[in-house]
Amino acid sequence: MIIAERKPLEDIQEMITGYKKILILGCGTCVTICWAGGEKEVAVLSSQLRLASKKNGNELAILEDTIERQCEKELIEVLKDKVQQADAVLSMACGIGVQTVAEIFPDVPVYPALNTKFMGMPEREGVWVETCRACGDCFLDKTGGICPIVRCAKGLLNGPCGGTNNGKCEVDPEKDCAWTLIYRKLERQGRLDVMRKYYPPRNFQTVIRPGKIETLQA
Amino acid sequence: MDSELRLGVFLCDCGNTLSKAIDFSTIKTDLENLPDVTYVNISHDLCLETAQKAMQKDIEDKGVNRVVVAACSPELYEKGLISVIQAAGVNPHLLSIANIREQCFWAHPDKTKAAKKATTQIKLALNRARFLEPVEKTRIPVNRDVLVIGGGIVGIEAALELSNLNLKTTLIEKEAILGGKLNQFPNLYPLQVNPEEMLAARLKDITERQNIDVLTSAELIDVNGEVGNFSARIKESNEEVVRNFGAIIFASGYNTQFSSQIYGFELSNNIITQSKLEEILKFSSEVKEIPKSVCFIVDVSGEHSRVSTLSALRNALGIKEKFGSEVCILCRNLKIDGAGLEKLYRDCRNNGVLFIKFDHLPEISKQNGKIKIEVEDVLVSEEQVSISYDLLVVEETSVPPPDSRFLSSALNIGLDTQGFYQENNIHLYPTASNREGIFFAGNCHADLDLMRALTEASNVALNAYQLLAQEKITVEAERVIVDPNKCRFCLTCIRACPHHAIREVEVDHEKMAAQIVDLACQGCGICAVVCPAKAIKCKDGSDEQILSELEPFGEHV
Amino acid sequence: MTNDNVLVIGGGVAGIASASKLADNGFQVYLVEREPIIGGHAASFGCKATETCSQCSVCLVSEKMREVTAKPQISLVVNSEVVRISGSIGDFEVDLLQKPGVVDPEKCIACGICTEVCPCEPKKGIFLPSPEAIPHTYILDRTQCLRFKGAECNVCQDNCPVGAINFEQKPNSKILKVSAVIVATGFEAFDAREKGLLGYGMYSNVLTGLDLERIINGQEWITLPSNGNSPRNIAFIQCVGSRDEYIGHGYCSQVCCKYAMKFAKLLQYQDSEAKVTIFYIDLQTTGKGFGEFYEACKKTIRFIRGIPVEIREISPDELEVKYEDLAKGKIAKENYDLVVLSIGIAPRKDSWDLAKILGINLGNYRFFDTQDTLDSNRTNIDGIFLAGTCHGPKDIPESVAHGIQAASKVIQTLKARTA
Amino acid sequence: MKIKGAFSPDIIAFCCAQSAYQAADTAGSMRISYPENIRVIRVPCVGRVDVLHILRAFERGADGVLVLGCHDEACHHLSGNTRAKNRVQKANTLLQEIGIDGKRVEMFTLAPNQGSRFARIANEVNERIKELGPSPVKSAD
Repeated sequence: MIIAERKPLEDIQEMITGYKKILILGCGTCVTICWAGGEKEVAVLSSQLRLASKKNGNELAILEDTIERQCEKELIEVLKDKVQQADAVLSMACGIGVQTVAEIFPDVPVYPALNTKFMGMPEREGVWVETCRACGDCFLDKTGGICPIVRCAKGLLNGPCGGTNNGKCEVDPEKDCAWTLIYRKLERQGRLDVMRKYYPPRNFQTVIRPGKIETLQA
Repeated sequence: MDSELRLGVFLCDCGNTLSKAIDFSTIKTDLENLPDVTYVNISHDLCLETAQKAMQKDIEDKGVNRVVVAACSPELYEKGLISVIQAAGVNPHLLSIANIREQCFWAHPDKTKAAKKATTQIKLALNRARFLEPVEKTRIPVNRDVLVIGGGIVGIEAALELSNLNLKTTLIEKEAILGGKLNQFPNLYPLQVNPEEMLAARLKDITERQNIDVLTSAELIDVNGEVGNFSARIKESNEEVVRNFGAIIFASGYNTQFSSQIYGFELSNNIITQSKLEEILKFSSEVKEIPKSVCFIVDVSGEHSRVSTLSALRNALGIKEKFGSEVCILCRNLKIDGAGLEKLYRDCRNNGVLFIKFDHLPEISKQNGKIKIEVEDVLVSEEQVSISYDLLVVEETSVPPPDSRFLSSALNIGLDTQGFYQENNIHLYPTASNREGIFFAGNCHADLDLMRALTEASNVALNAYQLLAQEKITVEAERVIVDPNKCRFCLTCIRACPHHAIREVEVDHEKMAAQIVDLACQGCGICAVVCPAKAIKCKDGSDEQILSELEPFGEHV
Repeated sequence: MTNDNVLVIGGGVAGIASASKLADNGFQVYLVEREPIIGGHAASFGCKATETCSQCSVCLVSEKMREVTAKPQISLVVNSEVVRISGSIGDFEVDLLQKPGVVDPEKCIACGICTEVCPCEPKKGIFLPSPEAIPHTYILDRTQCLRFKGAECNVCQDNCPVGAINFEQKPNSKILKVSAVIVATGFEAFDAREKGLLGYGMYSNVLTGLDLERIINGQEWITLPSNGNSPRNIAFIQCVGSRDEYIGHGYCSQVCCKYAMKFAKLLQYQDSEAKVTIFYIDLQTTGKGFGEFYEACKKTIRFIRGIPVEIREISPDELEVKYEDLAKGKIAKENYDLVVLSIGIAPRKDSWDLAKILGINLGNYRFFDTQDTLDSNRTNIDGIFLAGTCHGPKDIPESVAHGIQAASKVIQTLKARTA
Repeated sequence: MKIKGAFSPDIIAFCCAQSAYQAADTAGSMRISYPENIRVIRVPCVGRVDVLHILRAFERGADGVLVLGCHDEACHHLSGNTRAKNRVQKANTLLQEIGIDGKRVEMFTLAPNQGSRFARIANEVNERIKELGPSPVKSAD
């Protein structure tokens, strides 16, 4: 799932200076699960902004709402009257949500409250770690299900590099060396021959921005 | 739910002492013209029978559906007042108490300020009352069978007592025979009881009982579900069977293990462990050459263990009686904090057992087939004592049963720092686990002598009986409730719940959501706070109720 | 004919635990307590937490006490003693004698007027015995009250708004019909005055463990009786009145090493410069989590083997302790500003009288005895069970556990009779 | 709304029903006084106190917030007090971000029979908040 983290408060305050009434819009899917933009965090951010505005003496009204998903046009259109009332929208969704709202309501300024960090999974309660970078040409079949592009500091395709010492990465001694993990996994499954092949560097040329997928409406 | 709020406020001036500062009549008039307050009453002793009967009548007559009481601490009379409003037909959760005595009149000598605070506190209680929600009771059917894990003396005793309380018990034991340590101990000093006879009597009793089902060489693999319907997967001589239980009792005892790194040497024919010595004592008739002098050493690898000192004293007396050989015990602090242990220590001394206390570890070496020990005897001004013995009996560390780490994660029950069951801080409830319906007894979670272990056995039996006495358990339904539409099934609450009282459930056959098991939930409200989607609501202490008590600020002088 | 009534003699922590469990399982319980309030010794103890809880279980007591008032099946009979018992299991008849407590706990609403108006100085004659007292009633102290010193004073009786005070109250007796009896009469702390050389009762800064508990219950930090400062140099003397064959206490009281080390930690938490020394015979460091607690204590507390024989007071703030320095093998003297005698658990002096009334035997060291060594509740009289420290030394959770075990045995025995 | 005379801060104390609330009662029945501007709110466990409750308290004009629960390793719900400690720390950073002094929110641990400790904490915190002065949120409007 998509993992995001809230921006520092001053950045958010800078964005919304001058507006009298804003709508803080939470998203109920990925950013709720990673404790960044769910209904709870919407309430916390609103409370902080109200406190700050009271303290600095500027007047600010805040509407709070959280919808199921902000990456779905139909779900956002429903917010029409609420958005009309606000001078600006502060979206606590990932980048996708912010842009969808901006697209649906072109004349209302939409600001991101979060930094969308990466796609990943929870390591333990409250800790998320990146495991996939959507490089567009999955390599996991050759590494026993461990992605070196993300989890190897240098993103090597034919690791490990010379710097690994007993399974730890030279860049960050805390981190496991991805290629050592890959080696052990393949060894365990008896597929070490997969590592003997040489894999040419990725041709990132083929990735045209922005990515698009067209499926026939079958 | 009754739409129209009809608040009844019952003020108590505690034998007109509080009225010295608080002007109850003005408060009464102010309250009476608040919108949804239907009745205000002042009494002098709301904790006594007469006033409570009058209160019940007022509630019924005036059709009050929310009760606010301004009197003394809820900790004292909440339960009594709840039964009064229940008798008047009002749901017990619709009571809000303002503490205007202990936390107001008594705590603040300045009378005007105390009066001001009292009015605020009554207003807060009113605010809270507006957000109170009824909680209904339901009766949940429960499986009344009990699973006892571990066929040692504690498991056997618990099963027998459960059977006396006519609960059906399944007793599973890893080994092929029941008895655990009773098969191993040659004697049970300080108790003058023969372990074999004791075990035989209990096994005979077990076989005569219809409601005890014994499964030997059987192990618990996994448990799903919560109190009232656990489903346990049990491996019995490599075929698995699933059985349902209402409560689970761990009585899997402890193992012993000799750690050579701590001692710095290996076992040999004349350096043996306590358990090996117990075998020798048990089959003493077959022993060919009898050790003329035996030395025990304790407090090296198990310095804080009652069990290791106890087995040393027991075996020392056993050797004296069986072989009459010369016996010495080296120790730091003799652990004799149990019934009859001091007397056992005196019996050993009277039988000629020598006790040498050391602070620094004695040096142990082998010399022409004998064990040479050099020790500084602390009681004789640390003079270097050098002694040699035919046999050295070393102490073993008691370690948790091997599957405890695995079962602890499978069942979400905590371990303490040594790996035994039960976190350290459950000292308030010695046989309880962090999960309702799962109990611990005996040395699988603590370091107990026999009498303490037997006490714990009957404690868990009664706890399980109290839980499963009836077919159905009355419980407050949905005191804490998850709104399935808002729940994102992010598992945060399931991980955070200290009592593992939240389970996954399918909602209208395609969406997964968290659901709180009312029987296992202890109402702490941690899940409601950690939920990122604010999908969990506690009816006792909901967000609205707490926030409503922040209301009337800014009115001070 | 068996009825569902059970008598529990003694409202200490064990008696409360038995009564509470019996009430939960459908029995009507008469909880008879000699004092005006329940809780026994443990109710007067204080919390000994430093940054973390030191697991002394004192807060367990107030929680258990409140369970008693919350359960209608338990009827509390305070200020009362058993004077006679007859019949057998399933059909006991028990005569109770209730001393006049002057304040009727059923009526008292603890409003506090009586204390305000009471003319006694310096210590009031009528007061709330403890902030968490159950039953939550004021009590009259006959040794203070002027009326019992010949004065004609009815001030509190006249001012009581609910008429709970009645000086003319007569002792009354009651007959109870019960099926079983649980004896939970608790222990008596060893009177340290019996060890005259240690100067307890003569020197103000020689206290017992019980005194420290009362200080900590009343105020947050421990202060020296002589000058009110925080103690800087403290000695604990273990096994005072325990493991002592000469006075007939040849047993370990099991609780003193634990409470001594917990107090020592608290004293050092209270004042980081405080130096603590513990004189001991054998340190009992058993119990869940207590091994680690002891390892932490070893870093900051000085442990000396051997029990001092004499304490002399050089000045009210300075005590000289004489002991045998085992390492050098000669007598040594050290000065401390506070000496705490870790007194142990002793059988009640009047346990013989209750034994005669009930017909139960006294075991060695004059605790009540059980019939069969493997059963720590059943006495020689069928239907009479033991719970708590009246059967032998126990700490608070063990007393509770023993109380619950007694309740379990009662339920099983009565169930077998009716089956 | 001018505040005449000595400033008496509005302090909210979220009290765990198992320990802190009873400690407040004990202080009362021992007639140990503590400032009356401390308002006790009873919660089932200190783990029930949310960062949001703390922020809302400041929004409603509180000058200081106290979170009082059981001692470490004595929480009846095991992790209640540790979670509360983390939340108070989080509330500190959130308030610091707005420019409100983080020391206005503090957590203490108590046992039910520590009445004098409750009063001592209440008096100490009251003095500390007095020095910090009224909450910047309140004195602005």
